[in-house]
Amino acid sequence: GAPTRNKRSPAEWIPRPPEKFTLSGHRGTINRVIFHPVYTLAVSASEDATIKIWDFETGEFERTLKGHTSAVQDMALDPAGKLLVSCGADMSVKLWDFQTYECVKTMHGHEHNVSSVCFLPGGDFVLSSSRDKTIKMWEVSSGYCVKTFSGHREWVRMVRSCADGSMIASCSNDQTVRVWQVQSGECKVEMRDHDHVVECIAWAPDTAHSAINEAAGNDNKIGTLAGPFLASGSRDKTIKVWDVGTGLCLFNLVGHDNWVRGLAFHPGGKYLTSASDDKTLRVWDLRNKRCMKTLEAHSHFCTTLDFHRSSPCVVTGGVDQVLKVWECR
Amino acid sequence: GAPTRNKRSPAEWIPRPPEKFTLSGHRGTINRVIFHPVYTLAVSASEDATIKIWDFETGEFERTLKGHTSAVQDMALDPAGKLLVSCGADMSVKLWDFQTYECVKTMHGHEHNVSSVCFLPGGDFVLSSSRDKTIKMWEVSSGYCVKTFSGHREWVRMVRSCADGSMIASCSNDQTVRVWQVQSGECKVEMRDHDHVVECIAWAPDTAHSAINEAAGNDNKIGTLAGPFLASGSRDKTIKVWDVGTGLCLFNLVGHDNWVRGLAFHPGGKYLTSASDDKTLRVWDLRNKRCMKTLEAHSHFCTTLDFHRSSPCVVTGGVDQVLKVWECR
Amino acid sequence: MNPATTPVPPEDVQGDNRWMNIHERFLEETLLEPEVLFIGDSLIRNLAHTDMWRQHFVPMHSLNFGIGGDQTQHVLWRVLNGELEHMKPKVVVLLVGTNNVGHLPEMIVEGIREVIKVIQSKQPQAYLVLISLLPRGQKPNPLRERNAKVNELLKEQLVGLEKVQVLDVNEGIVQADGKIDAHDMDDYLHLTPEGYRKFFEPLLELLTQLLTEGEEEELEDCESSGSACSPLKTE
Amino acid sequence: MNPATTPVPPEDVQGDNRWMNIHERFLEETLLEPEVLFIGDSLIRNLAHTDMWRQHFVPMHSLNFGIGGDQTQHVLWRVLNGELEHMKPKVVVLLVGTNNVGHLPEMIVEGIREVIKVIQSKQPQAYLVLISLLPRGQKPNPLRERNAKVNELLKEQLVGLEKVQVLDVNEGIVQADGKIDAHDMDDYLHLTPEGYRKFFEPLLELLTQLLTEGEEEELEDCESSGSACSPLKTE
Repeated sequence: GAPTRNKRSPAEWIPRPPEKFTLSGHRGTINRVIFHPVYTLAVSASEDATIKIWDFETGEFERTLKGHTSAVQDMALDPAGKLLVSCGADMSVKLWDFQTYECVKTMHGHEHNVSSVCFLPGGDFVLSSSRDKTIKMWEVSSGYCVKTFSGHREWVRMVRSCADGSMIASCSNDQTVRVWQVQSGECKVEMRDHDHVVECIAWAPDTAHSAINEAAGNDNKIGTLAGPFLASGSRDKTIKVWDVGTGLCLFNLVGHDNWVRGLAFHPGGKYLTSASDDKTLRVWDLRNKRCMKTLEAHSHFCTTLDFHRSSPCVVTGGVDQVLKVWECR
Repeated sequence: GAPTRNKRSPAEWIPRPPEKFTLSGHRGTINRVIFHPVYTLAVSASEDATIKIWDFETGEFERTLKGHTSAVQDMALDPAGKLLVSCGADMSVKLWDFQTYECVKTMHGHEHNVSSVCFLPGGDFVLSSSRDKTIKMWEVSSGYCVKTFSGHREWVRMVRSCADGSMIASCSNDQTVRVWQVQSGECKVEMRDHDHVVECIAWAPDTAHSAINEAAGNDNKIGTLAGPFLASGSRDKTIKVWDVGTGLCLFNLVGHDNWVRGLAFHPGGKYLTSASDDKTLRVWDLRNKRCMKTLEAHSHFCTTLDFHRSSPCVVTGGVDQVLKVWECR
Repeated sequence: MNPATTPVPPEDVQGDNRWMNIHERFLEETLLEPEVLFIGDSLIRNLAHTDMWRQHFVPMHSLNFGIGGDQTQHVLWRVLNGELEHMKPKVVVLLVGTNNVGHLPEMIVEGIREVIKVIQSKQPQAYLVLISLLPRGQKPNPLRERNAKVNELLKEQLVGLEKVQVLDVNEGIVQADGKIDAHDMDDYLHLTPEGYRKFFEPLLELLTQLLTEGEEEELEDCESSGSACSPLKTE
Repeated sequence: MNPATTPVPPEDVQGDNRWMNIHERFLEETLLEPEVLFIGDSLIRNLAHTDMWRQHFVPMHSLNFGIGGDQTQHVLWRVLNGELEHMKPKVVVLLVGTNNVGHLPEMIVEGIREVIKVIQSKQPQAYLVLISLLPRGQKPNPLRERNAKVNELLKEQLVGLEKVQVLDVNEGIVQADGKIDAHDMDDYLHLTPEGYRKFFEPLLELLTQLLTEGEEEELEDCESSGSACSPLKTE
């Protein structure tokens, strides 16, 4: 049976209703929420062209970063949490000093809406994806575009770096997930199984490898896969978990009743969490490939979520213009 | 303290949620519901110009009586339950054989919408009230109008006979309640304290006299009143209890948030029940002059109710076009 | 002659007699004993399609006599031709004038005042709430200015009139940048259900207040829910 | 020349430029990636104000490009001037024609077919649902007959066209006595929220079916929620 509440370890804590805080202030859809790696802060990017900073422990609003001239689509913090990168429909990528809260650099180069940004693990390079079908790599110190990854046939929705920074993954309106060698700029593998736009991707942490192997092995009588593994969420309502080594889809997580918009692995590696236009936040038991918890999260589409790396905390955002903070127990 | 459920006697049983049946079929507002004195039947009159008969023990629809050409406003059954009288916006009063379900007589004479009808206790005479400001008395055998009671300055909303048939009470848009001598046709008393249209009246049964006396005496340090007593419900949201002997208002029952549309005394005499446009059915503890139970009865205005004389059962009707049957416990 | 004050049904341009049939339905509804009568154009009518109407105005026993496209002369014809008979409402809510194409502000104001005159003579007991004309058009335009001028004149001319209140619900409809937000008016003329919820709140408050006037007084007389309301003579 | 097939914006009779500003807002909204695009006149637009829209059509990722009063030539102008760019909807729902004052049924049908032609050329992947014209007027009248004739011609002429379905939602709108009930159409032209709930149910069913096509297939491939979706080679 399941462990009782008393015996459960933090690696098994999952978000529980009701939400601890509902944070309102944005005047447009929330496109992205992320946690700060050090401070007790959550950062949100919105259609209202602003970025807002919140204390997720007290529920207090901290400040607004203004600079983008239209919807902010994505953000990321460097490993130390000192630099924030953001991008948006104004076709720019912006770097912000997270101590002075000033925009220190604006990078132009994409020819359309910039959909997503991330840092490489060292914090020296930023990657951005765009509706112009490309992914670009920018040097933080100079602000120069040092590489362009081409291959997707349509709008690239998201880009994320793997843990060691050797590879990046991307997903697109062309219904594929791609993994690229950062060094060579070449596409290592193109993964095609979704039936609609792939909205989001997340690299599985090492802690998740055994659960994913067990899940794949249950049905497939195969040996241990080395990974790395990647999860993707799509408008086809499914989440797929991929073995990047072979380029094959290992299994589906089916249950959302609408587009899957956000994915975040539980740091303990046993669970994957997802945000969907069916307004829910779901917790998936990877080993058993089933949805083990559904939280009615927002009054409209739930567009994004993040799972804190070290605190038992999840944050979600939605078209209802609010963030919600969920405690894990 | 209050008696526990086990010890409570039927005289203390009151309607409890949820409803036992929701009876649908009418295609317009329900204007009146009444119980049959003998059979397990409830009868409903509607804006849809029909009268429908239902078995309130099984929840089954029995039949429809058609004959009125527009809204049916009120109905009554004779003491044996063999004759039904109805009236309506078509300005007619109709007598129905309740065994053959045929309309046996149609009486014309009112010059406007007929709002209410009742039998005198013997069953030989019918009284009707109208928007033409009059009350008329009809002989059942001949169908002749034998008397007209004039005095109300506006639309008469309801007419009801007292237990021995010597007096009738009426209420009106002129904000008064009147009591008339049947024999002489004269107005015995005009009672004026409501601030708006008086919608409904109910004579208190003998069983209620001690509770009403106690309620009145608590505040007024008076001796025992002989009655008879009358309750009235108004668009001013209040229910008033009157001493017909002195013509004075004894006390108010305040709590409904909208027009009071229907009144029925509990046969045990301790309680009064009421239907209101605030969508509720309420049970009033007469002795303590307070609302002791509120039932969310209908999804729109609750327009009418009846309390069965011998079965622990209440029926309500509303603008939502349904009847609801409530069991008392 | 001022066309805005000349009572007349609109021409049945499309030929399906809809306007007259709606008017005839309203005549039947005059028997329904409203406490509040709403009368005017589509800005009145569309309110009846909102949850706000069902939740708040229906329980007040309201009737809605709004007809899309109506100008002052059309509402004037209606109030002169039976729509105020039989009933005895406590409040009449009027909003009309934004559809008076080609009429000068002074003409529209005269039209509105004619309608008020008829309402007051036929329903002398009723309190009249006149809603100011709403702004229109996504961006500033001559019709917005015309409506603003009408509102200005109405306030001047109706001040001091007994039992008449001009209610301006326009606060916040035009935003700081001079634009009207599509969430509030998605065609820049009619309020959306969300728009009604935001901007008709003052009307809801005013009506609640007007309809419960005197109730507090009564509560003072009978302070608890079961107190006696008239002192009885002891025998 | 047939005015119903001549693309043109309506004249800005009232002078507040509302129509063009609505069109410009729609152009911005083309970036919102709808799965279902609704386009037409007020019968399309008013749907966006209902609980039915919020509960059922918004979750389908629908966009509403309805403008009150639009005739075929106005919608034609809009689809030719940017309202179908950027997006790639799975379904387009079209309802227009009842406002074509003074046009013969044949002219209106030609106008609708022109709009269909443009939609099909700009959105070849999309399934087109054409809603038949609704009856209008409380009682039988020439416009009802005209609309019925349009519907008859549309059915004849569009039969067999690929990826086009004519959807008749009119069953029950006109009652046995030939009248339209005010609960369904309170101005005998536009559906009330209750009317949409009753008569647009078939549209909701059709869209649900069109949008989930292929999903069952997938479920057969991966029958449980966690099965592997591609056989893996064992190493």
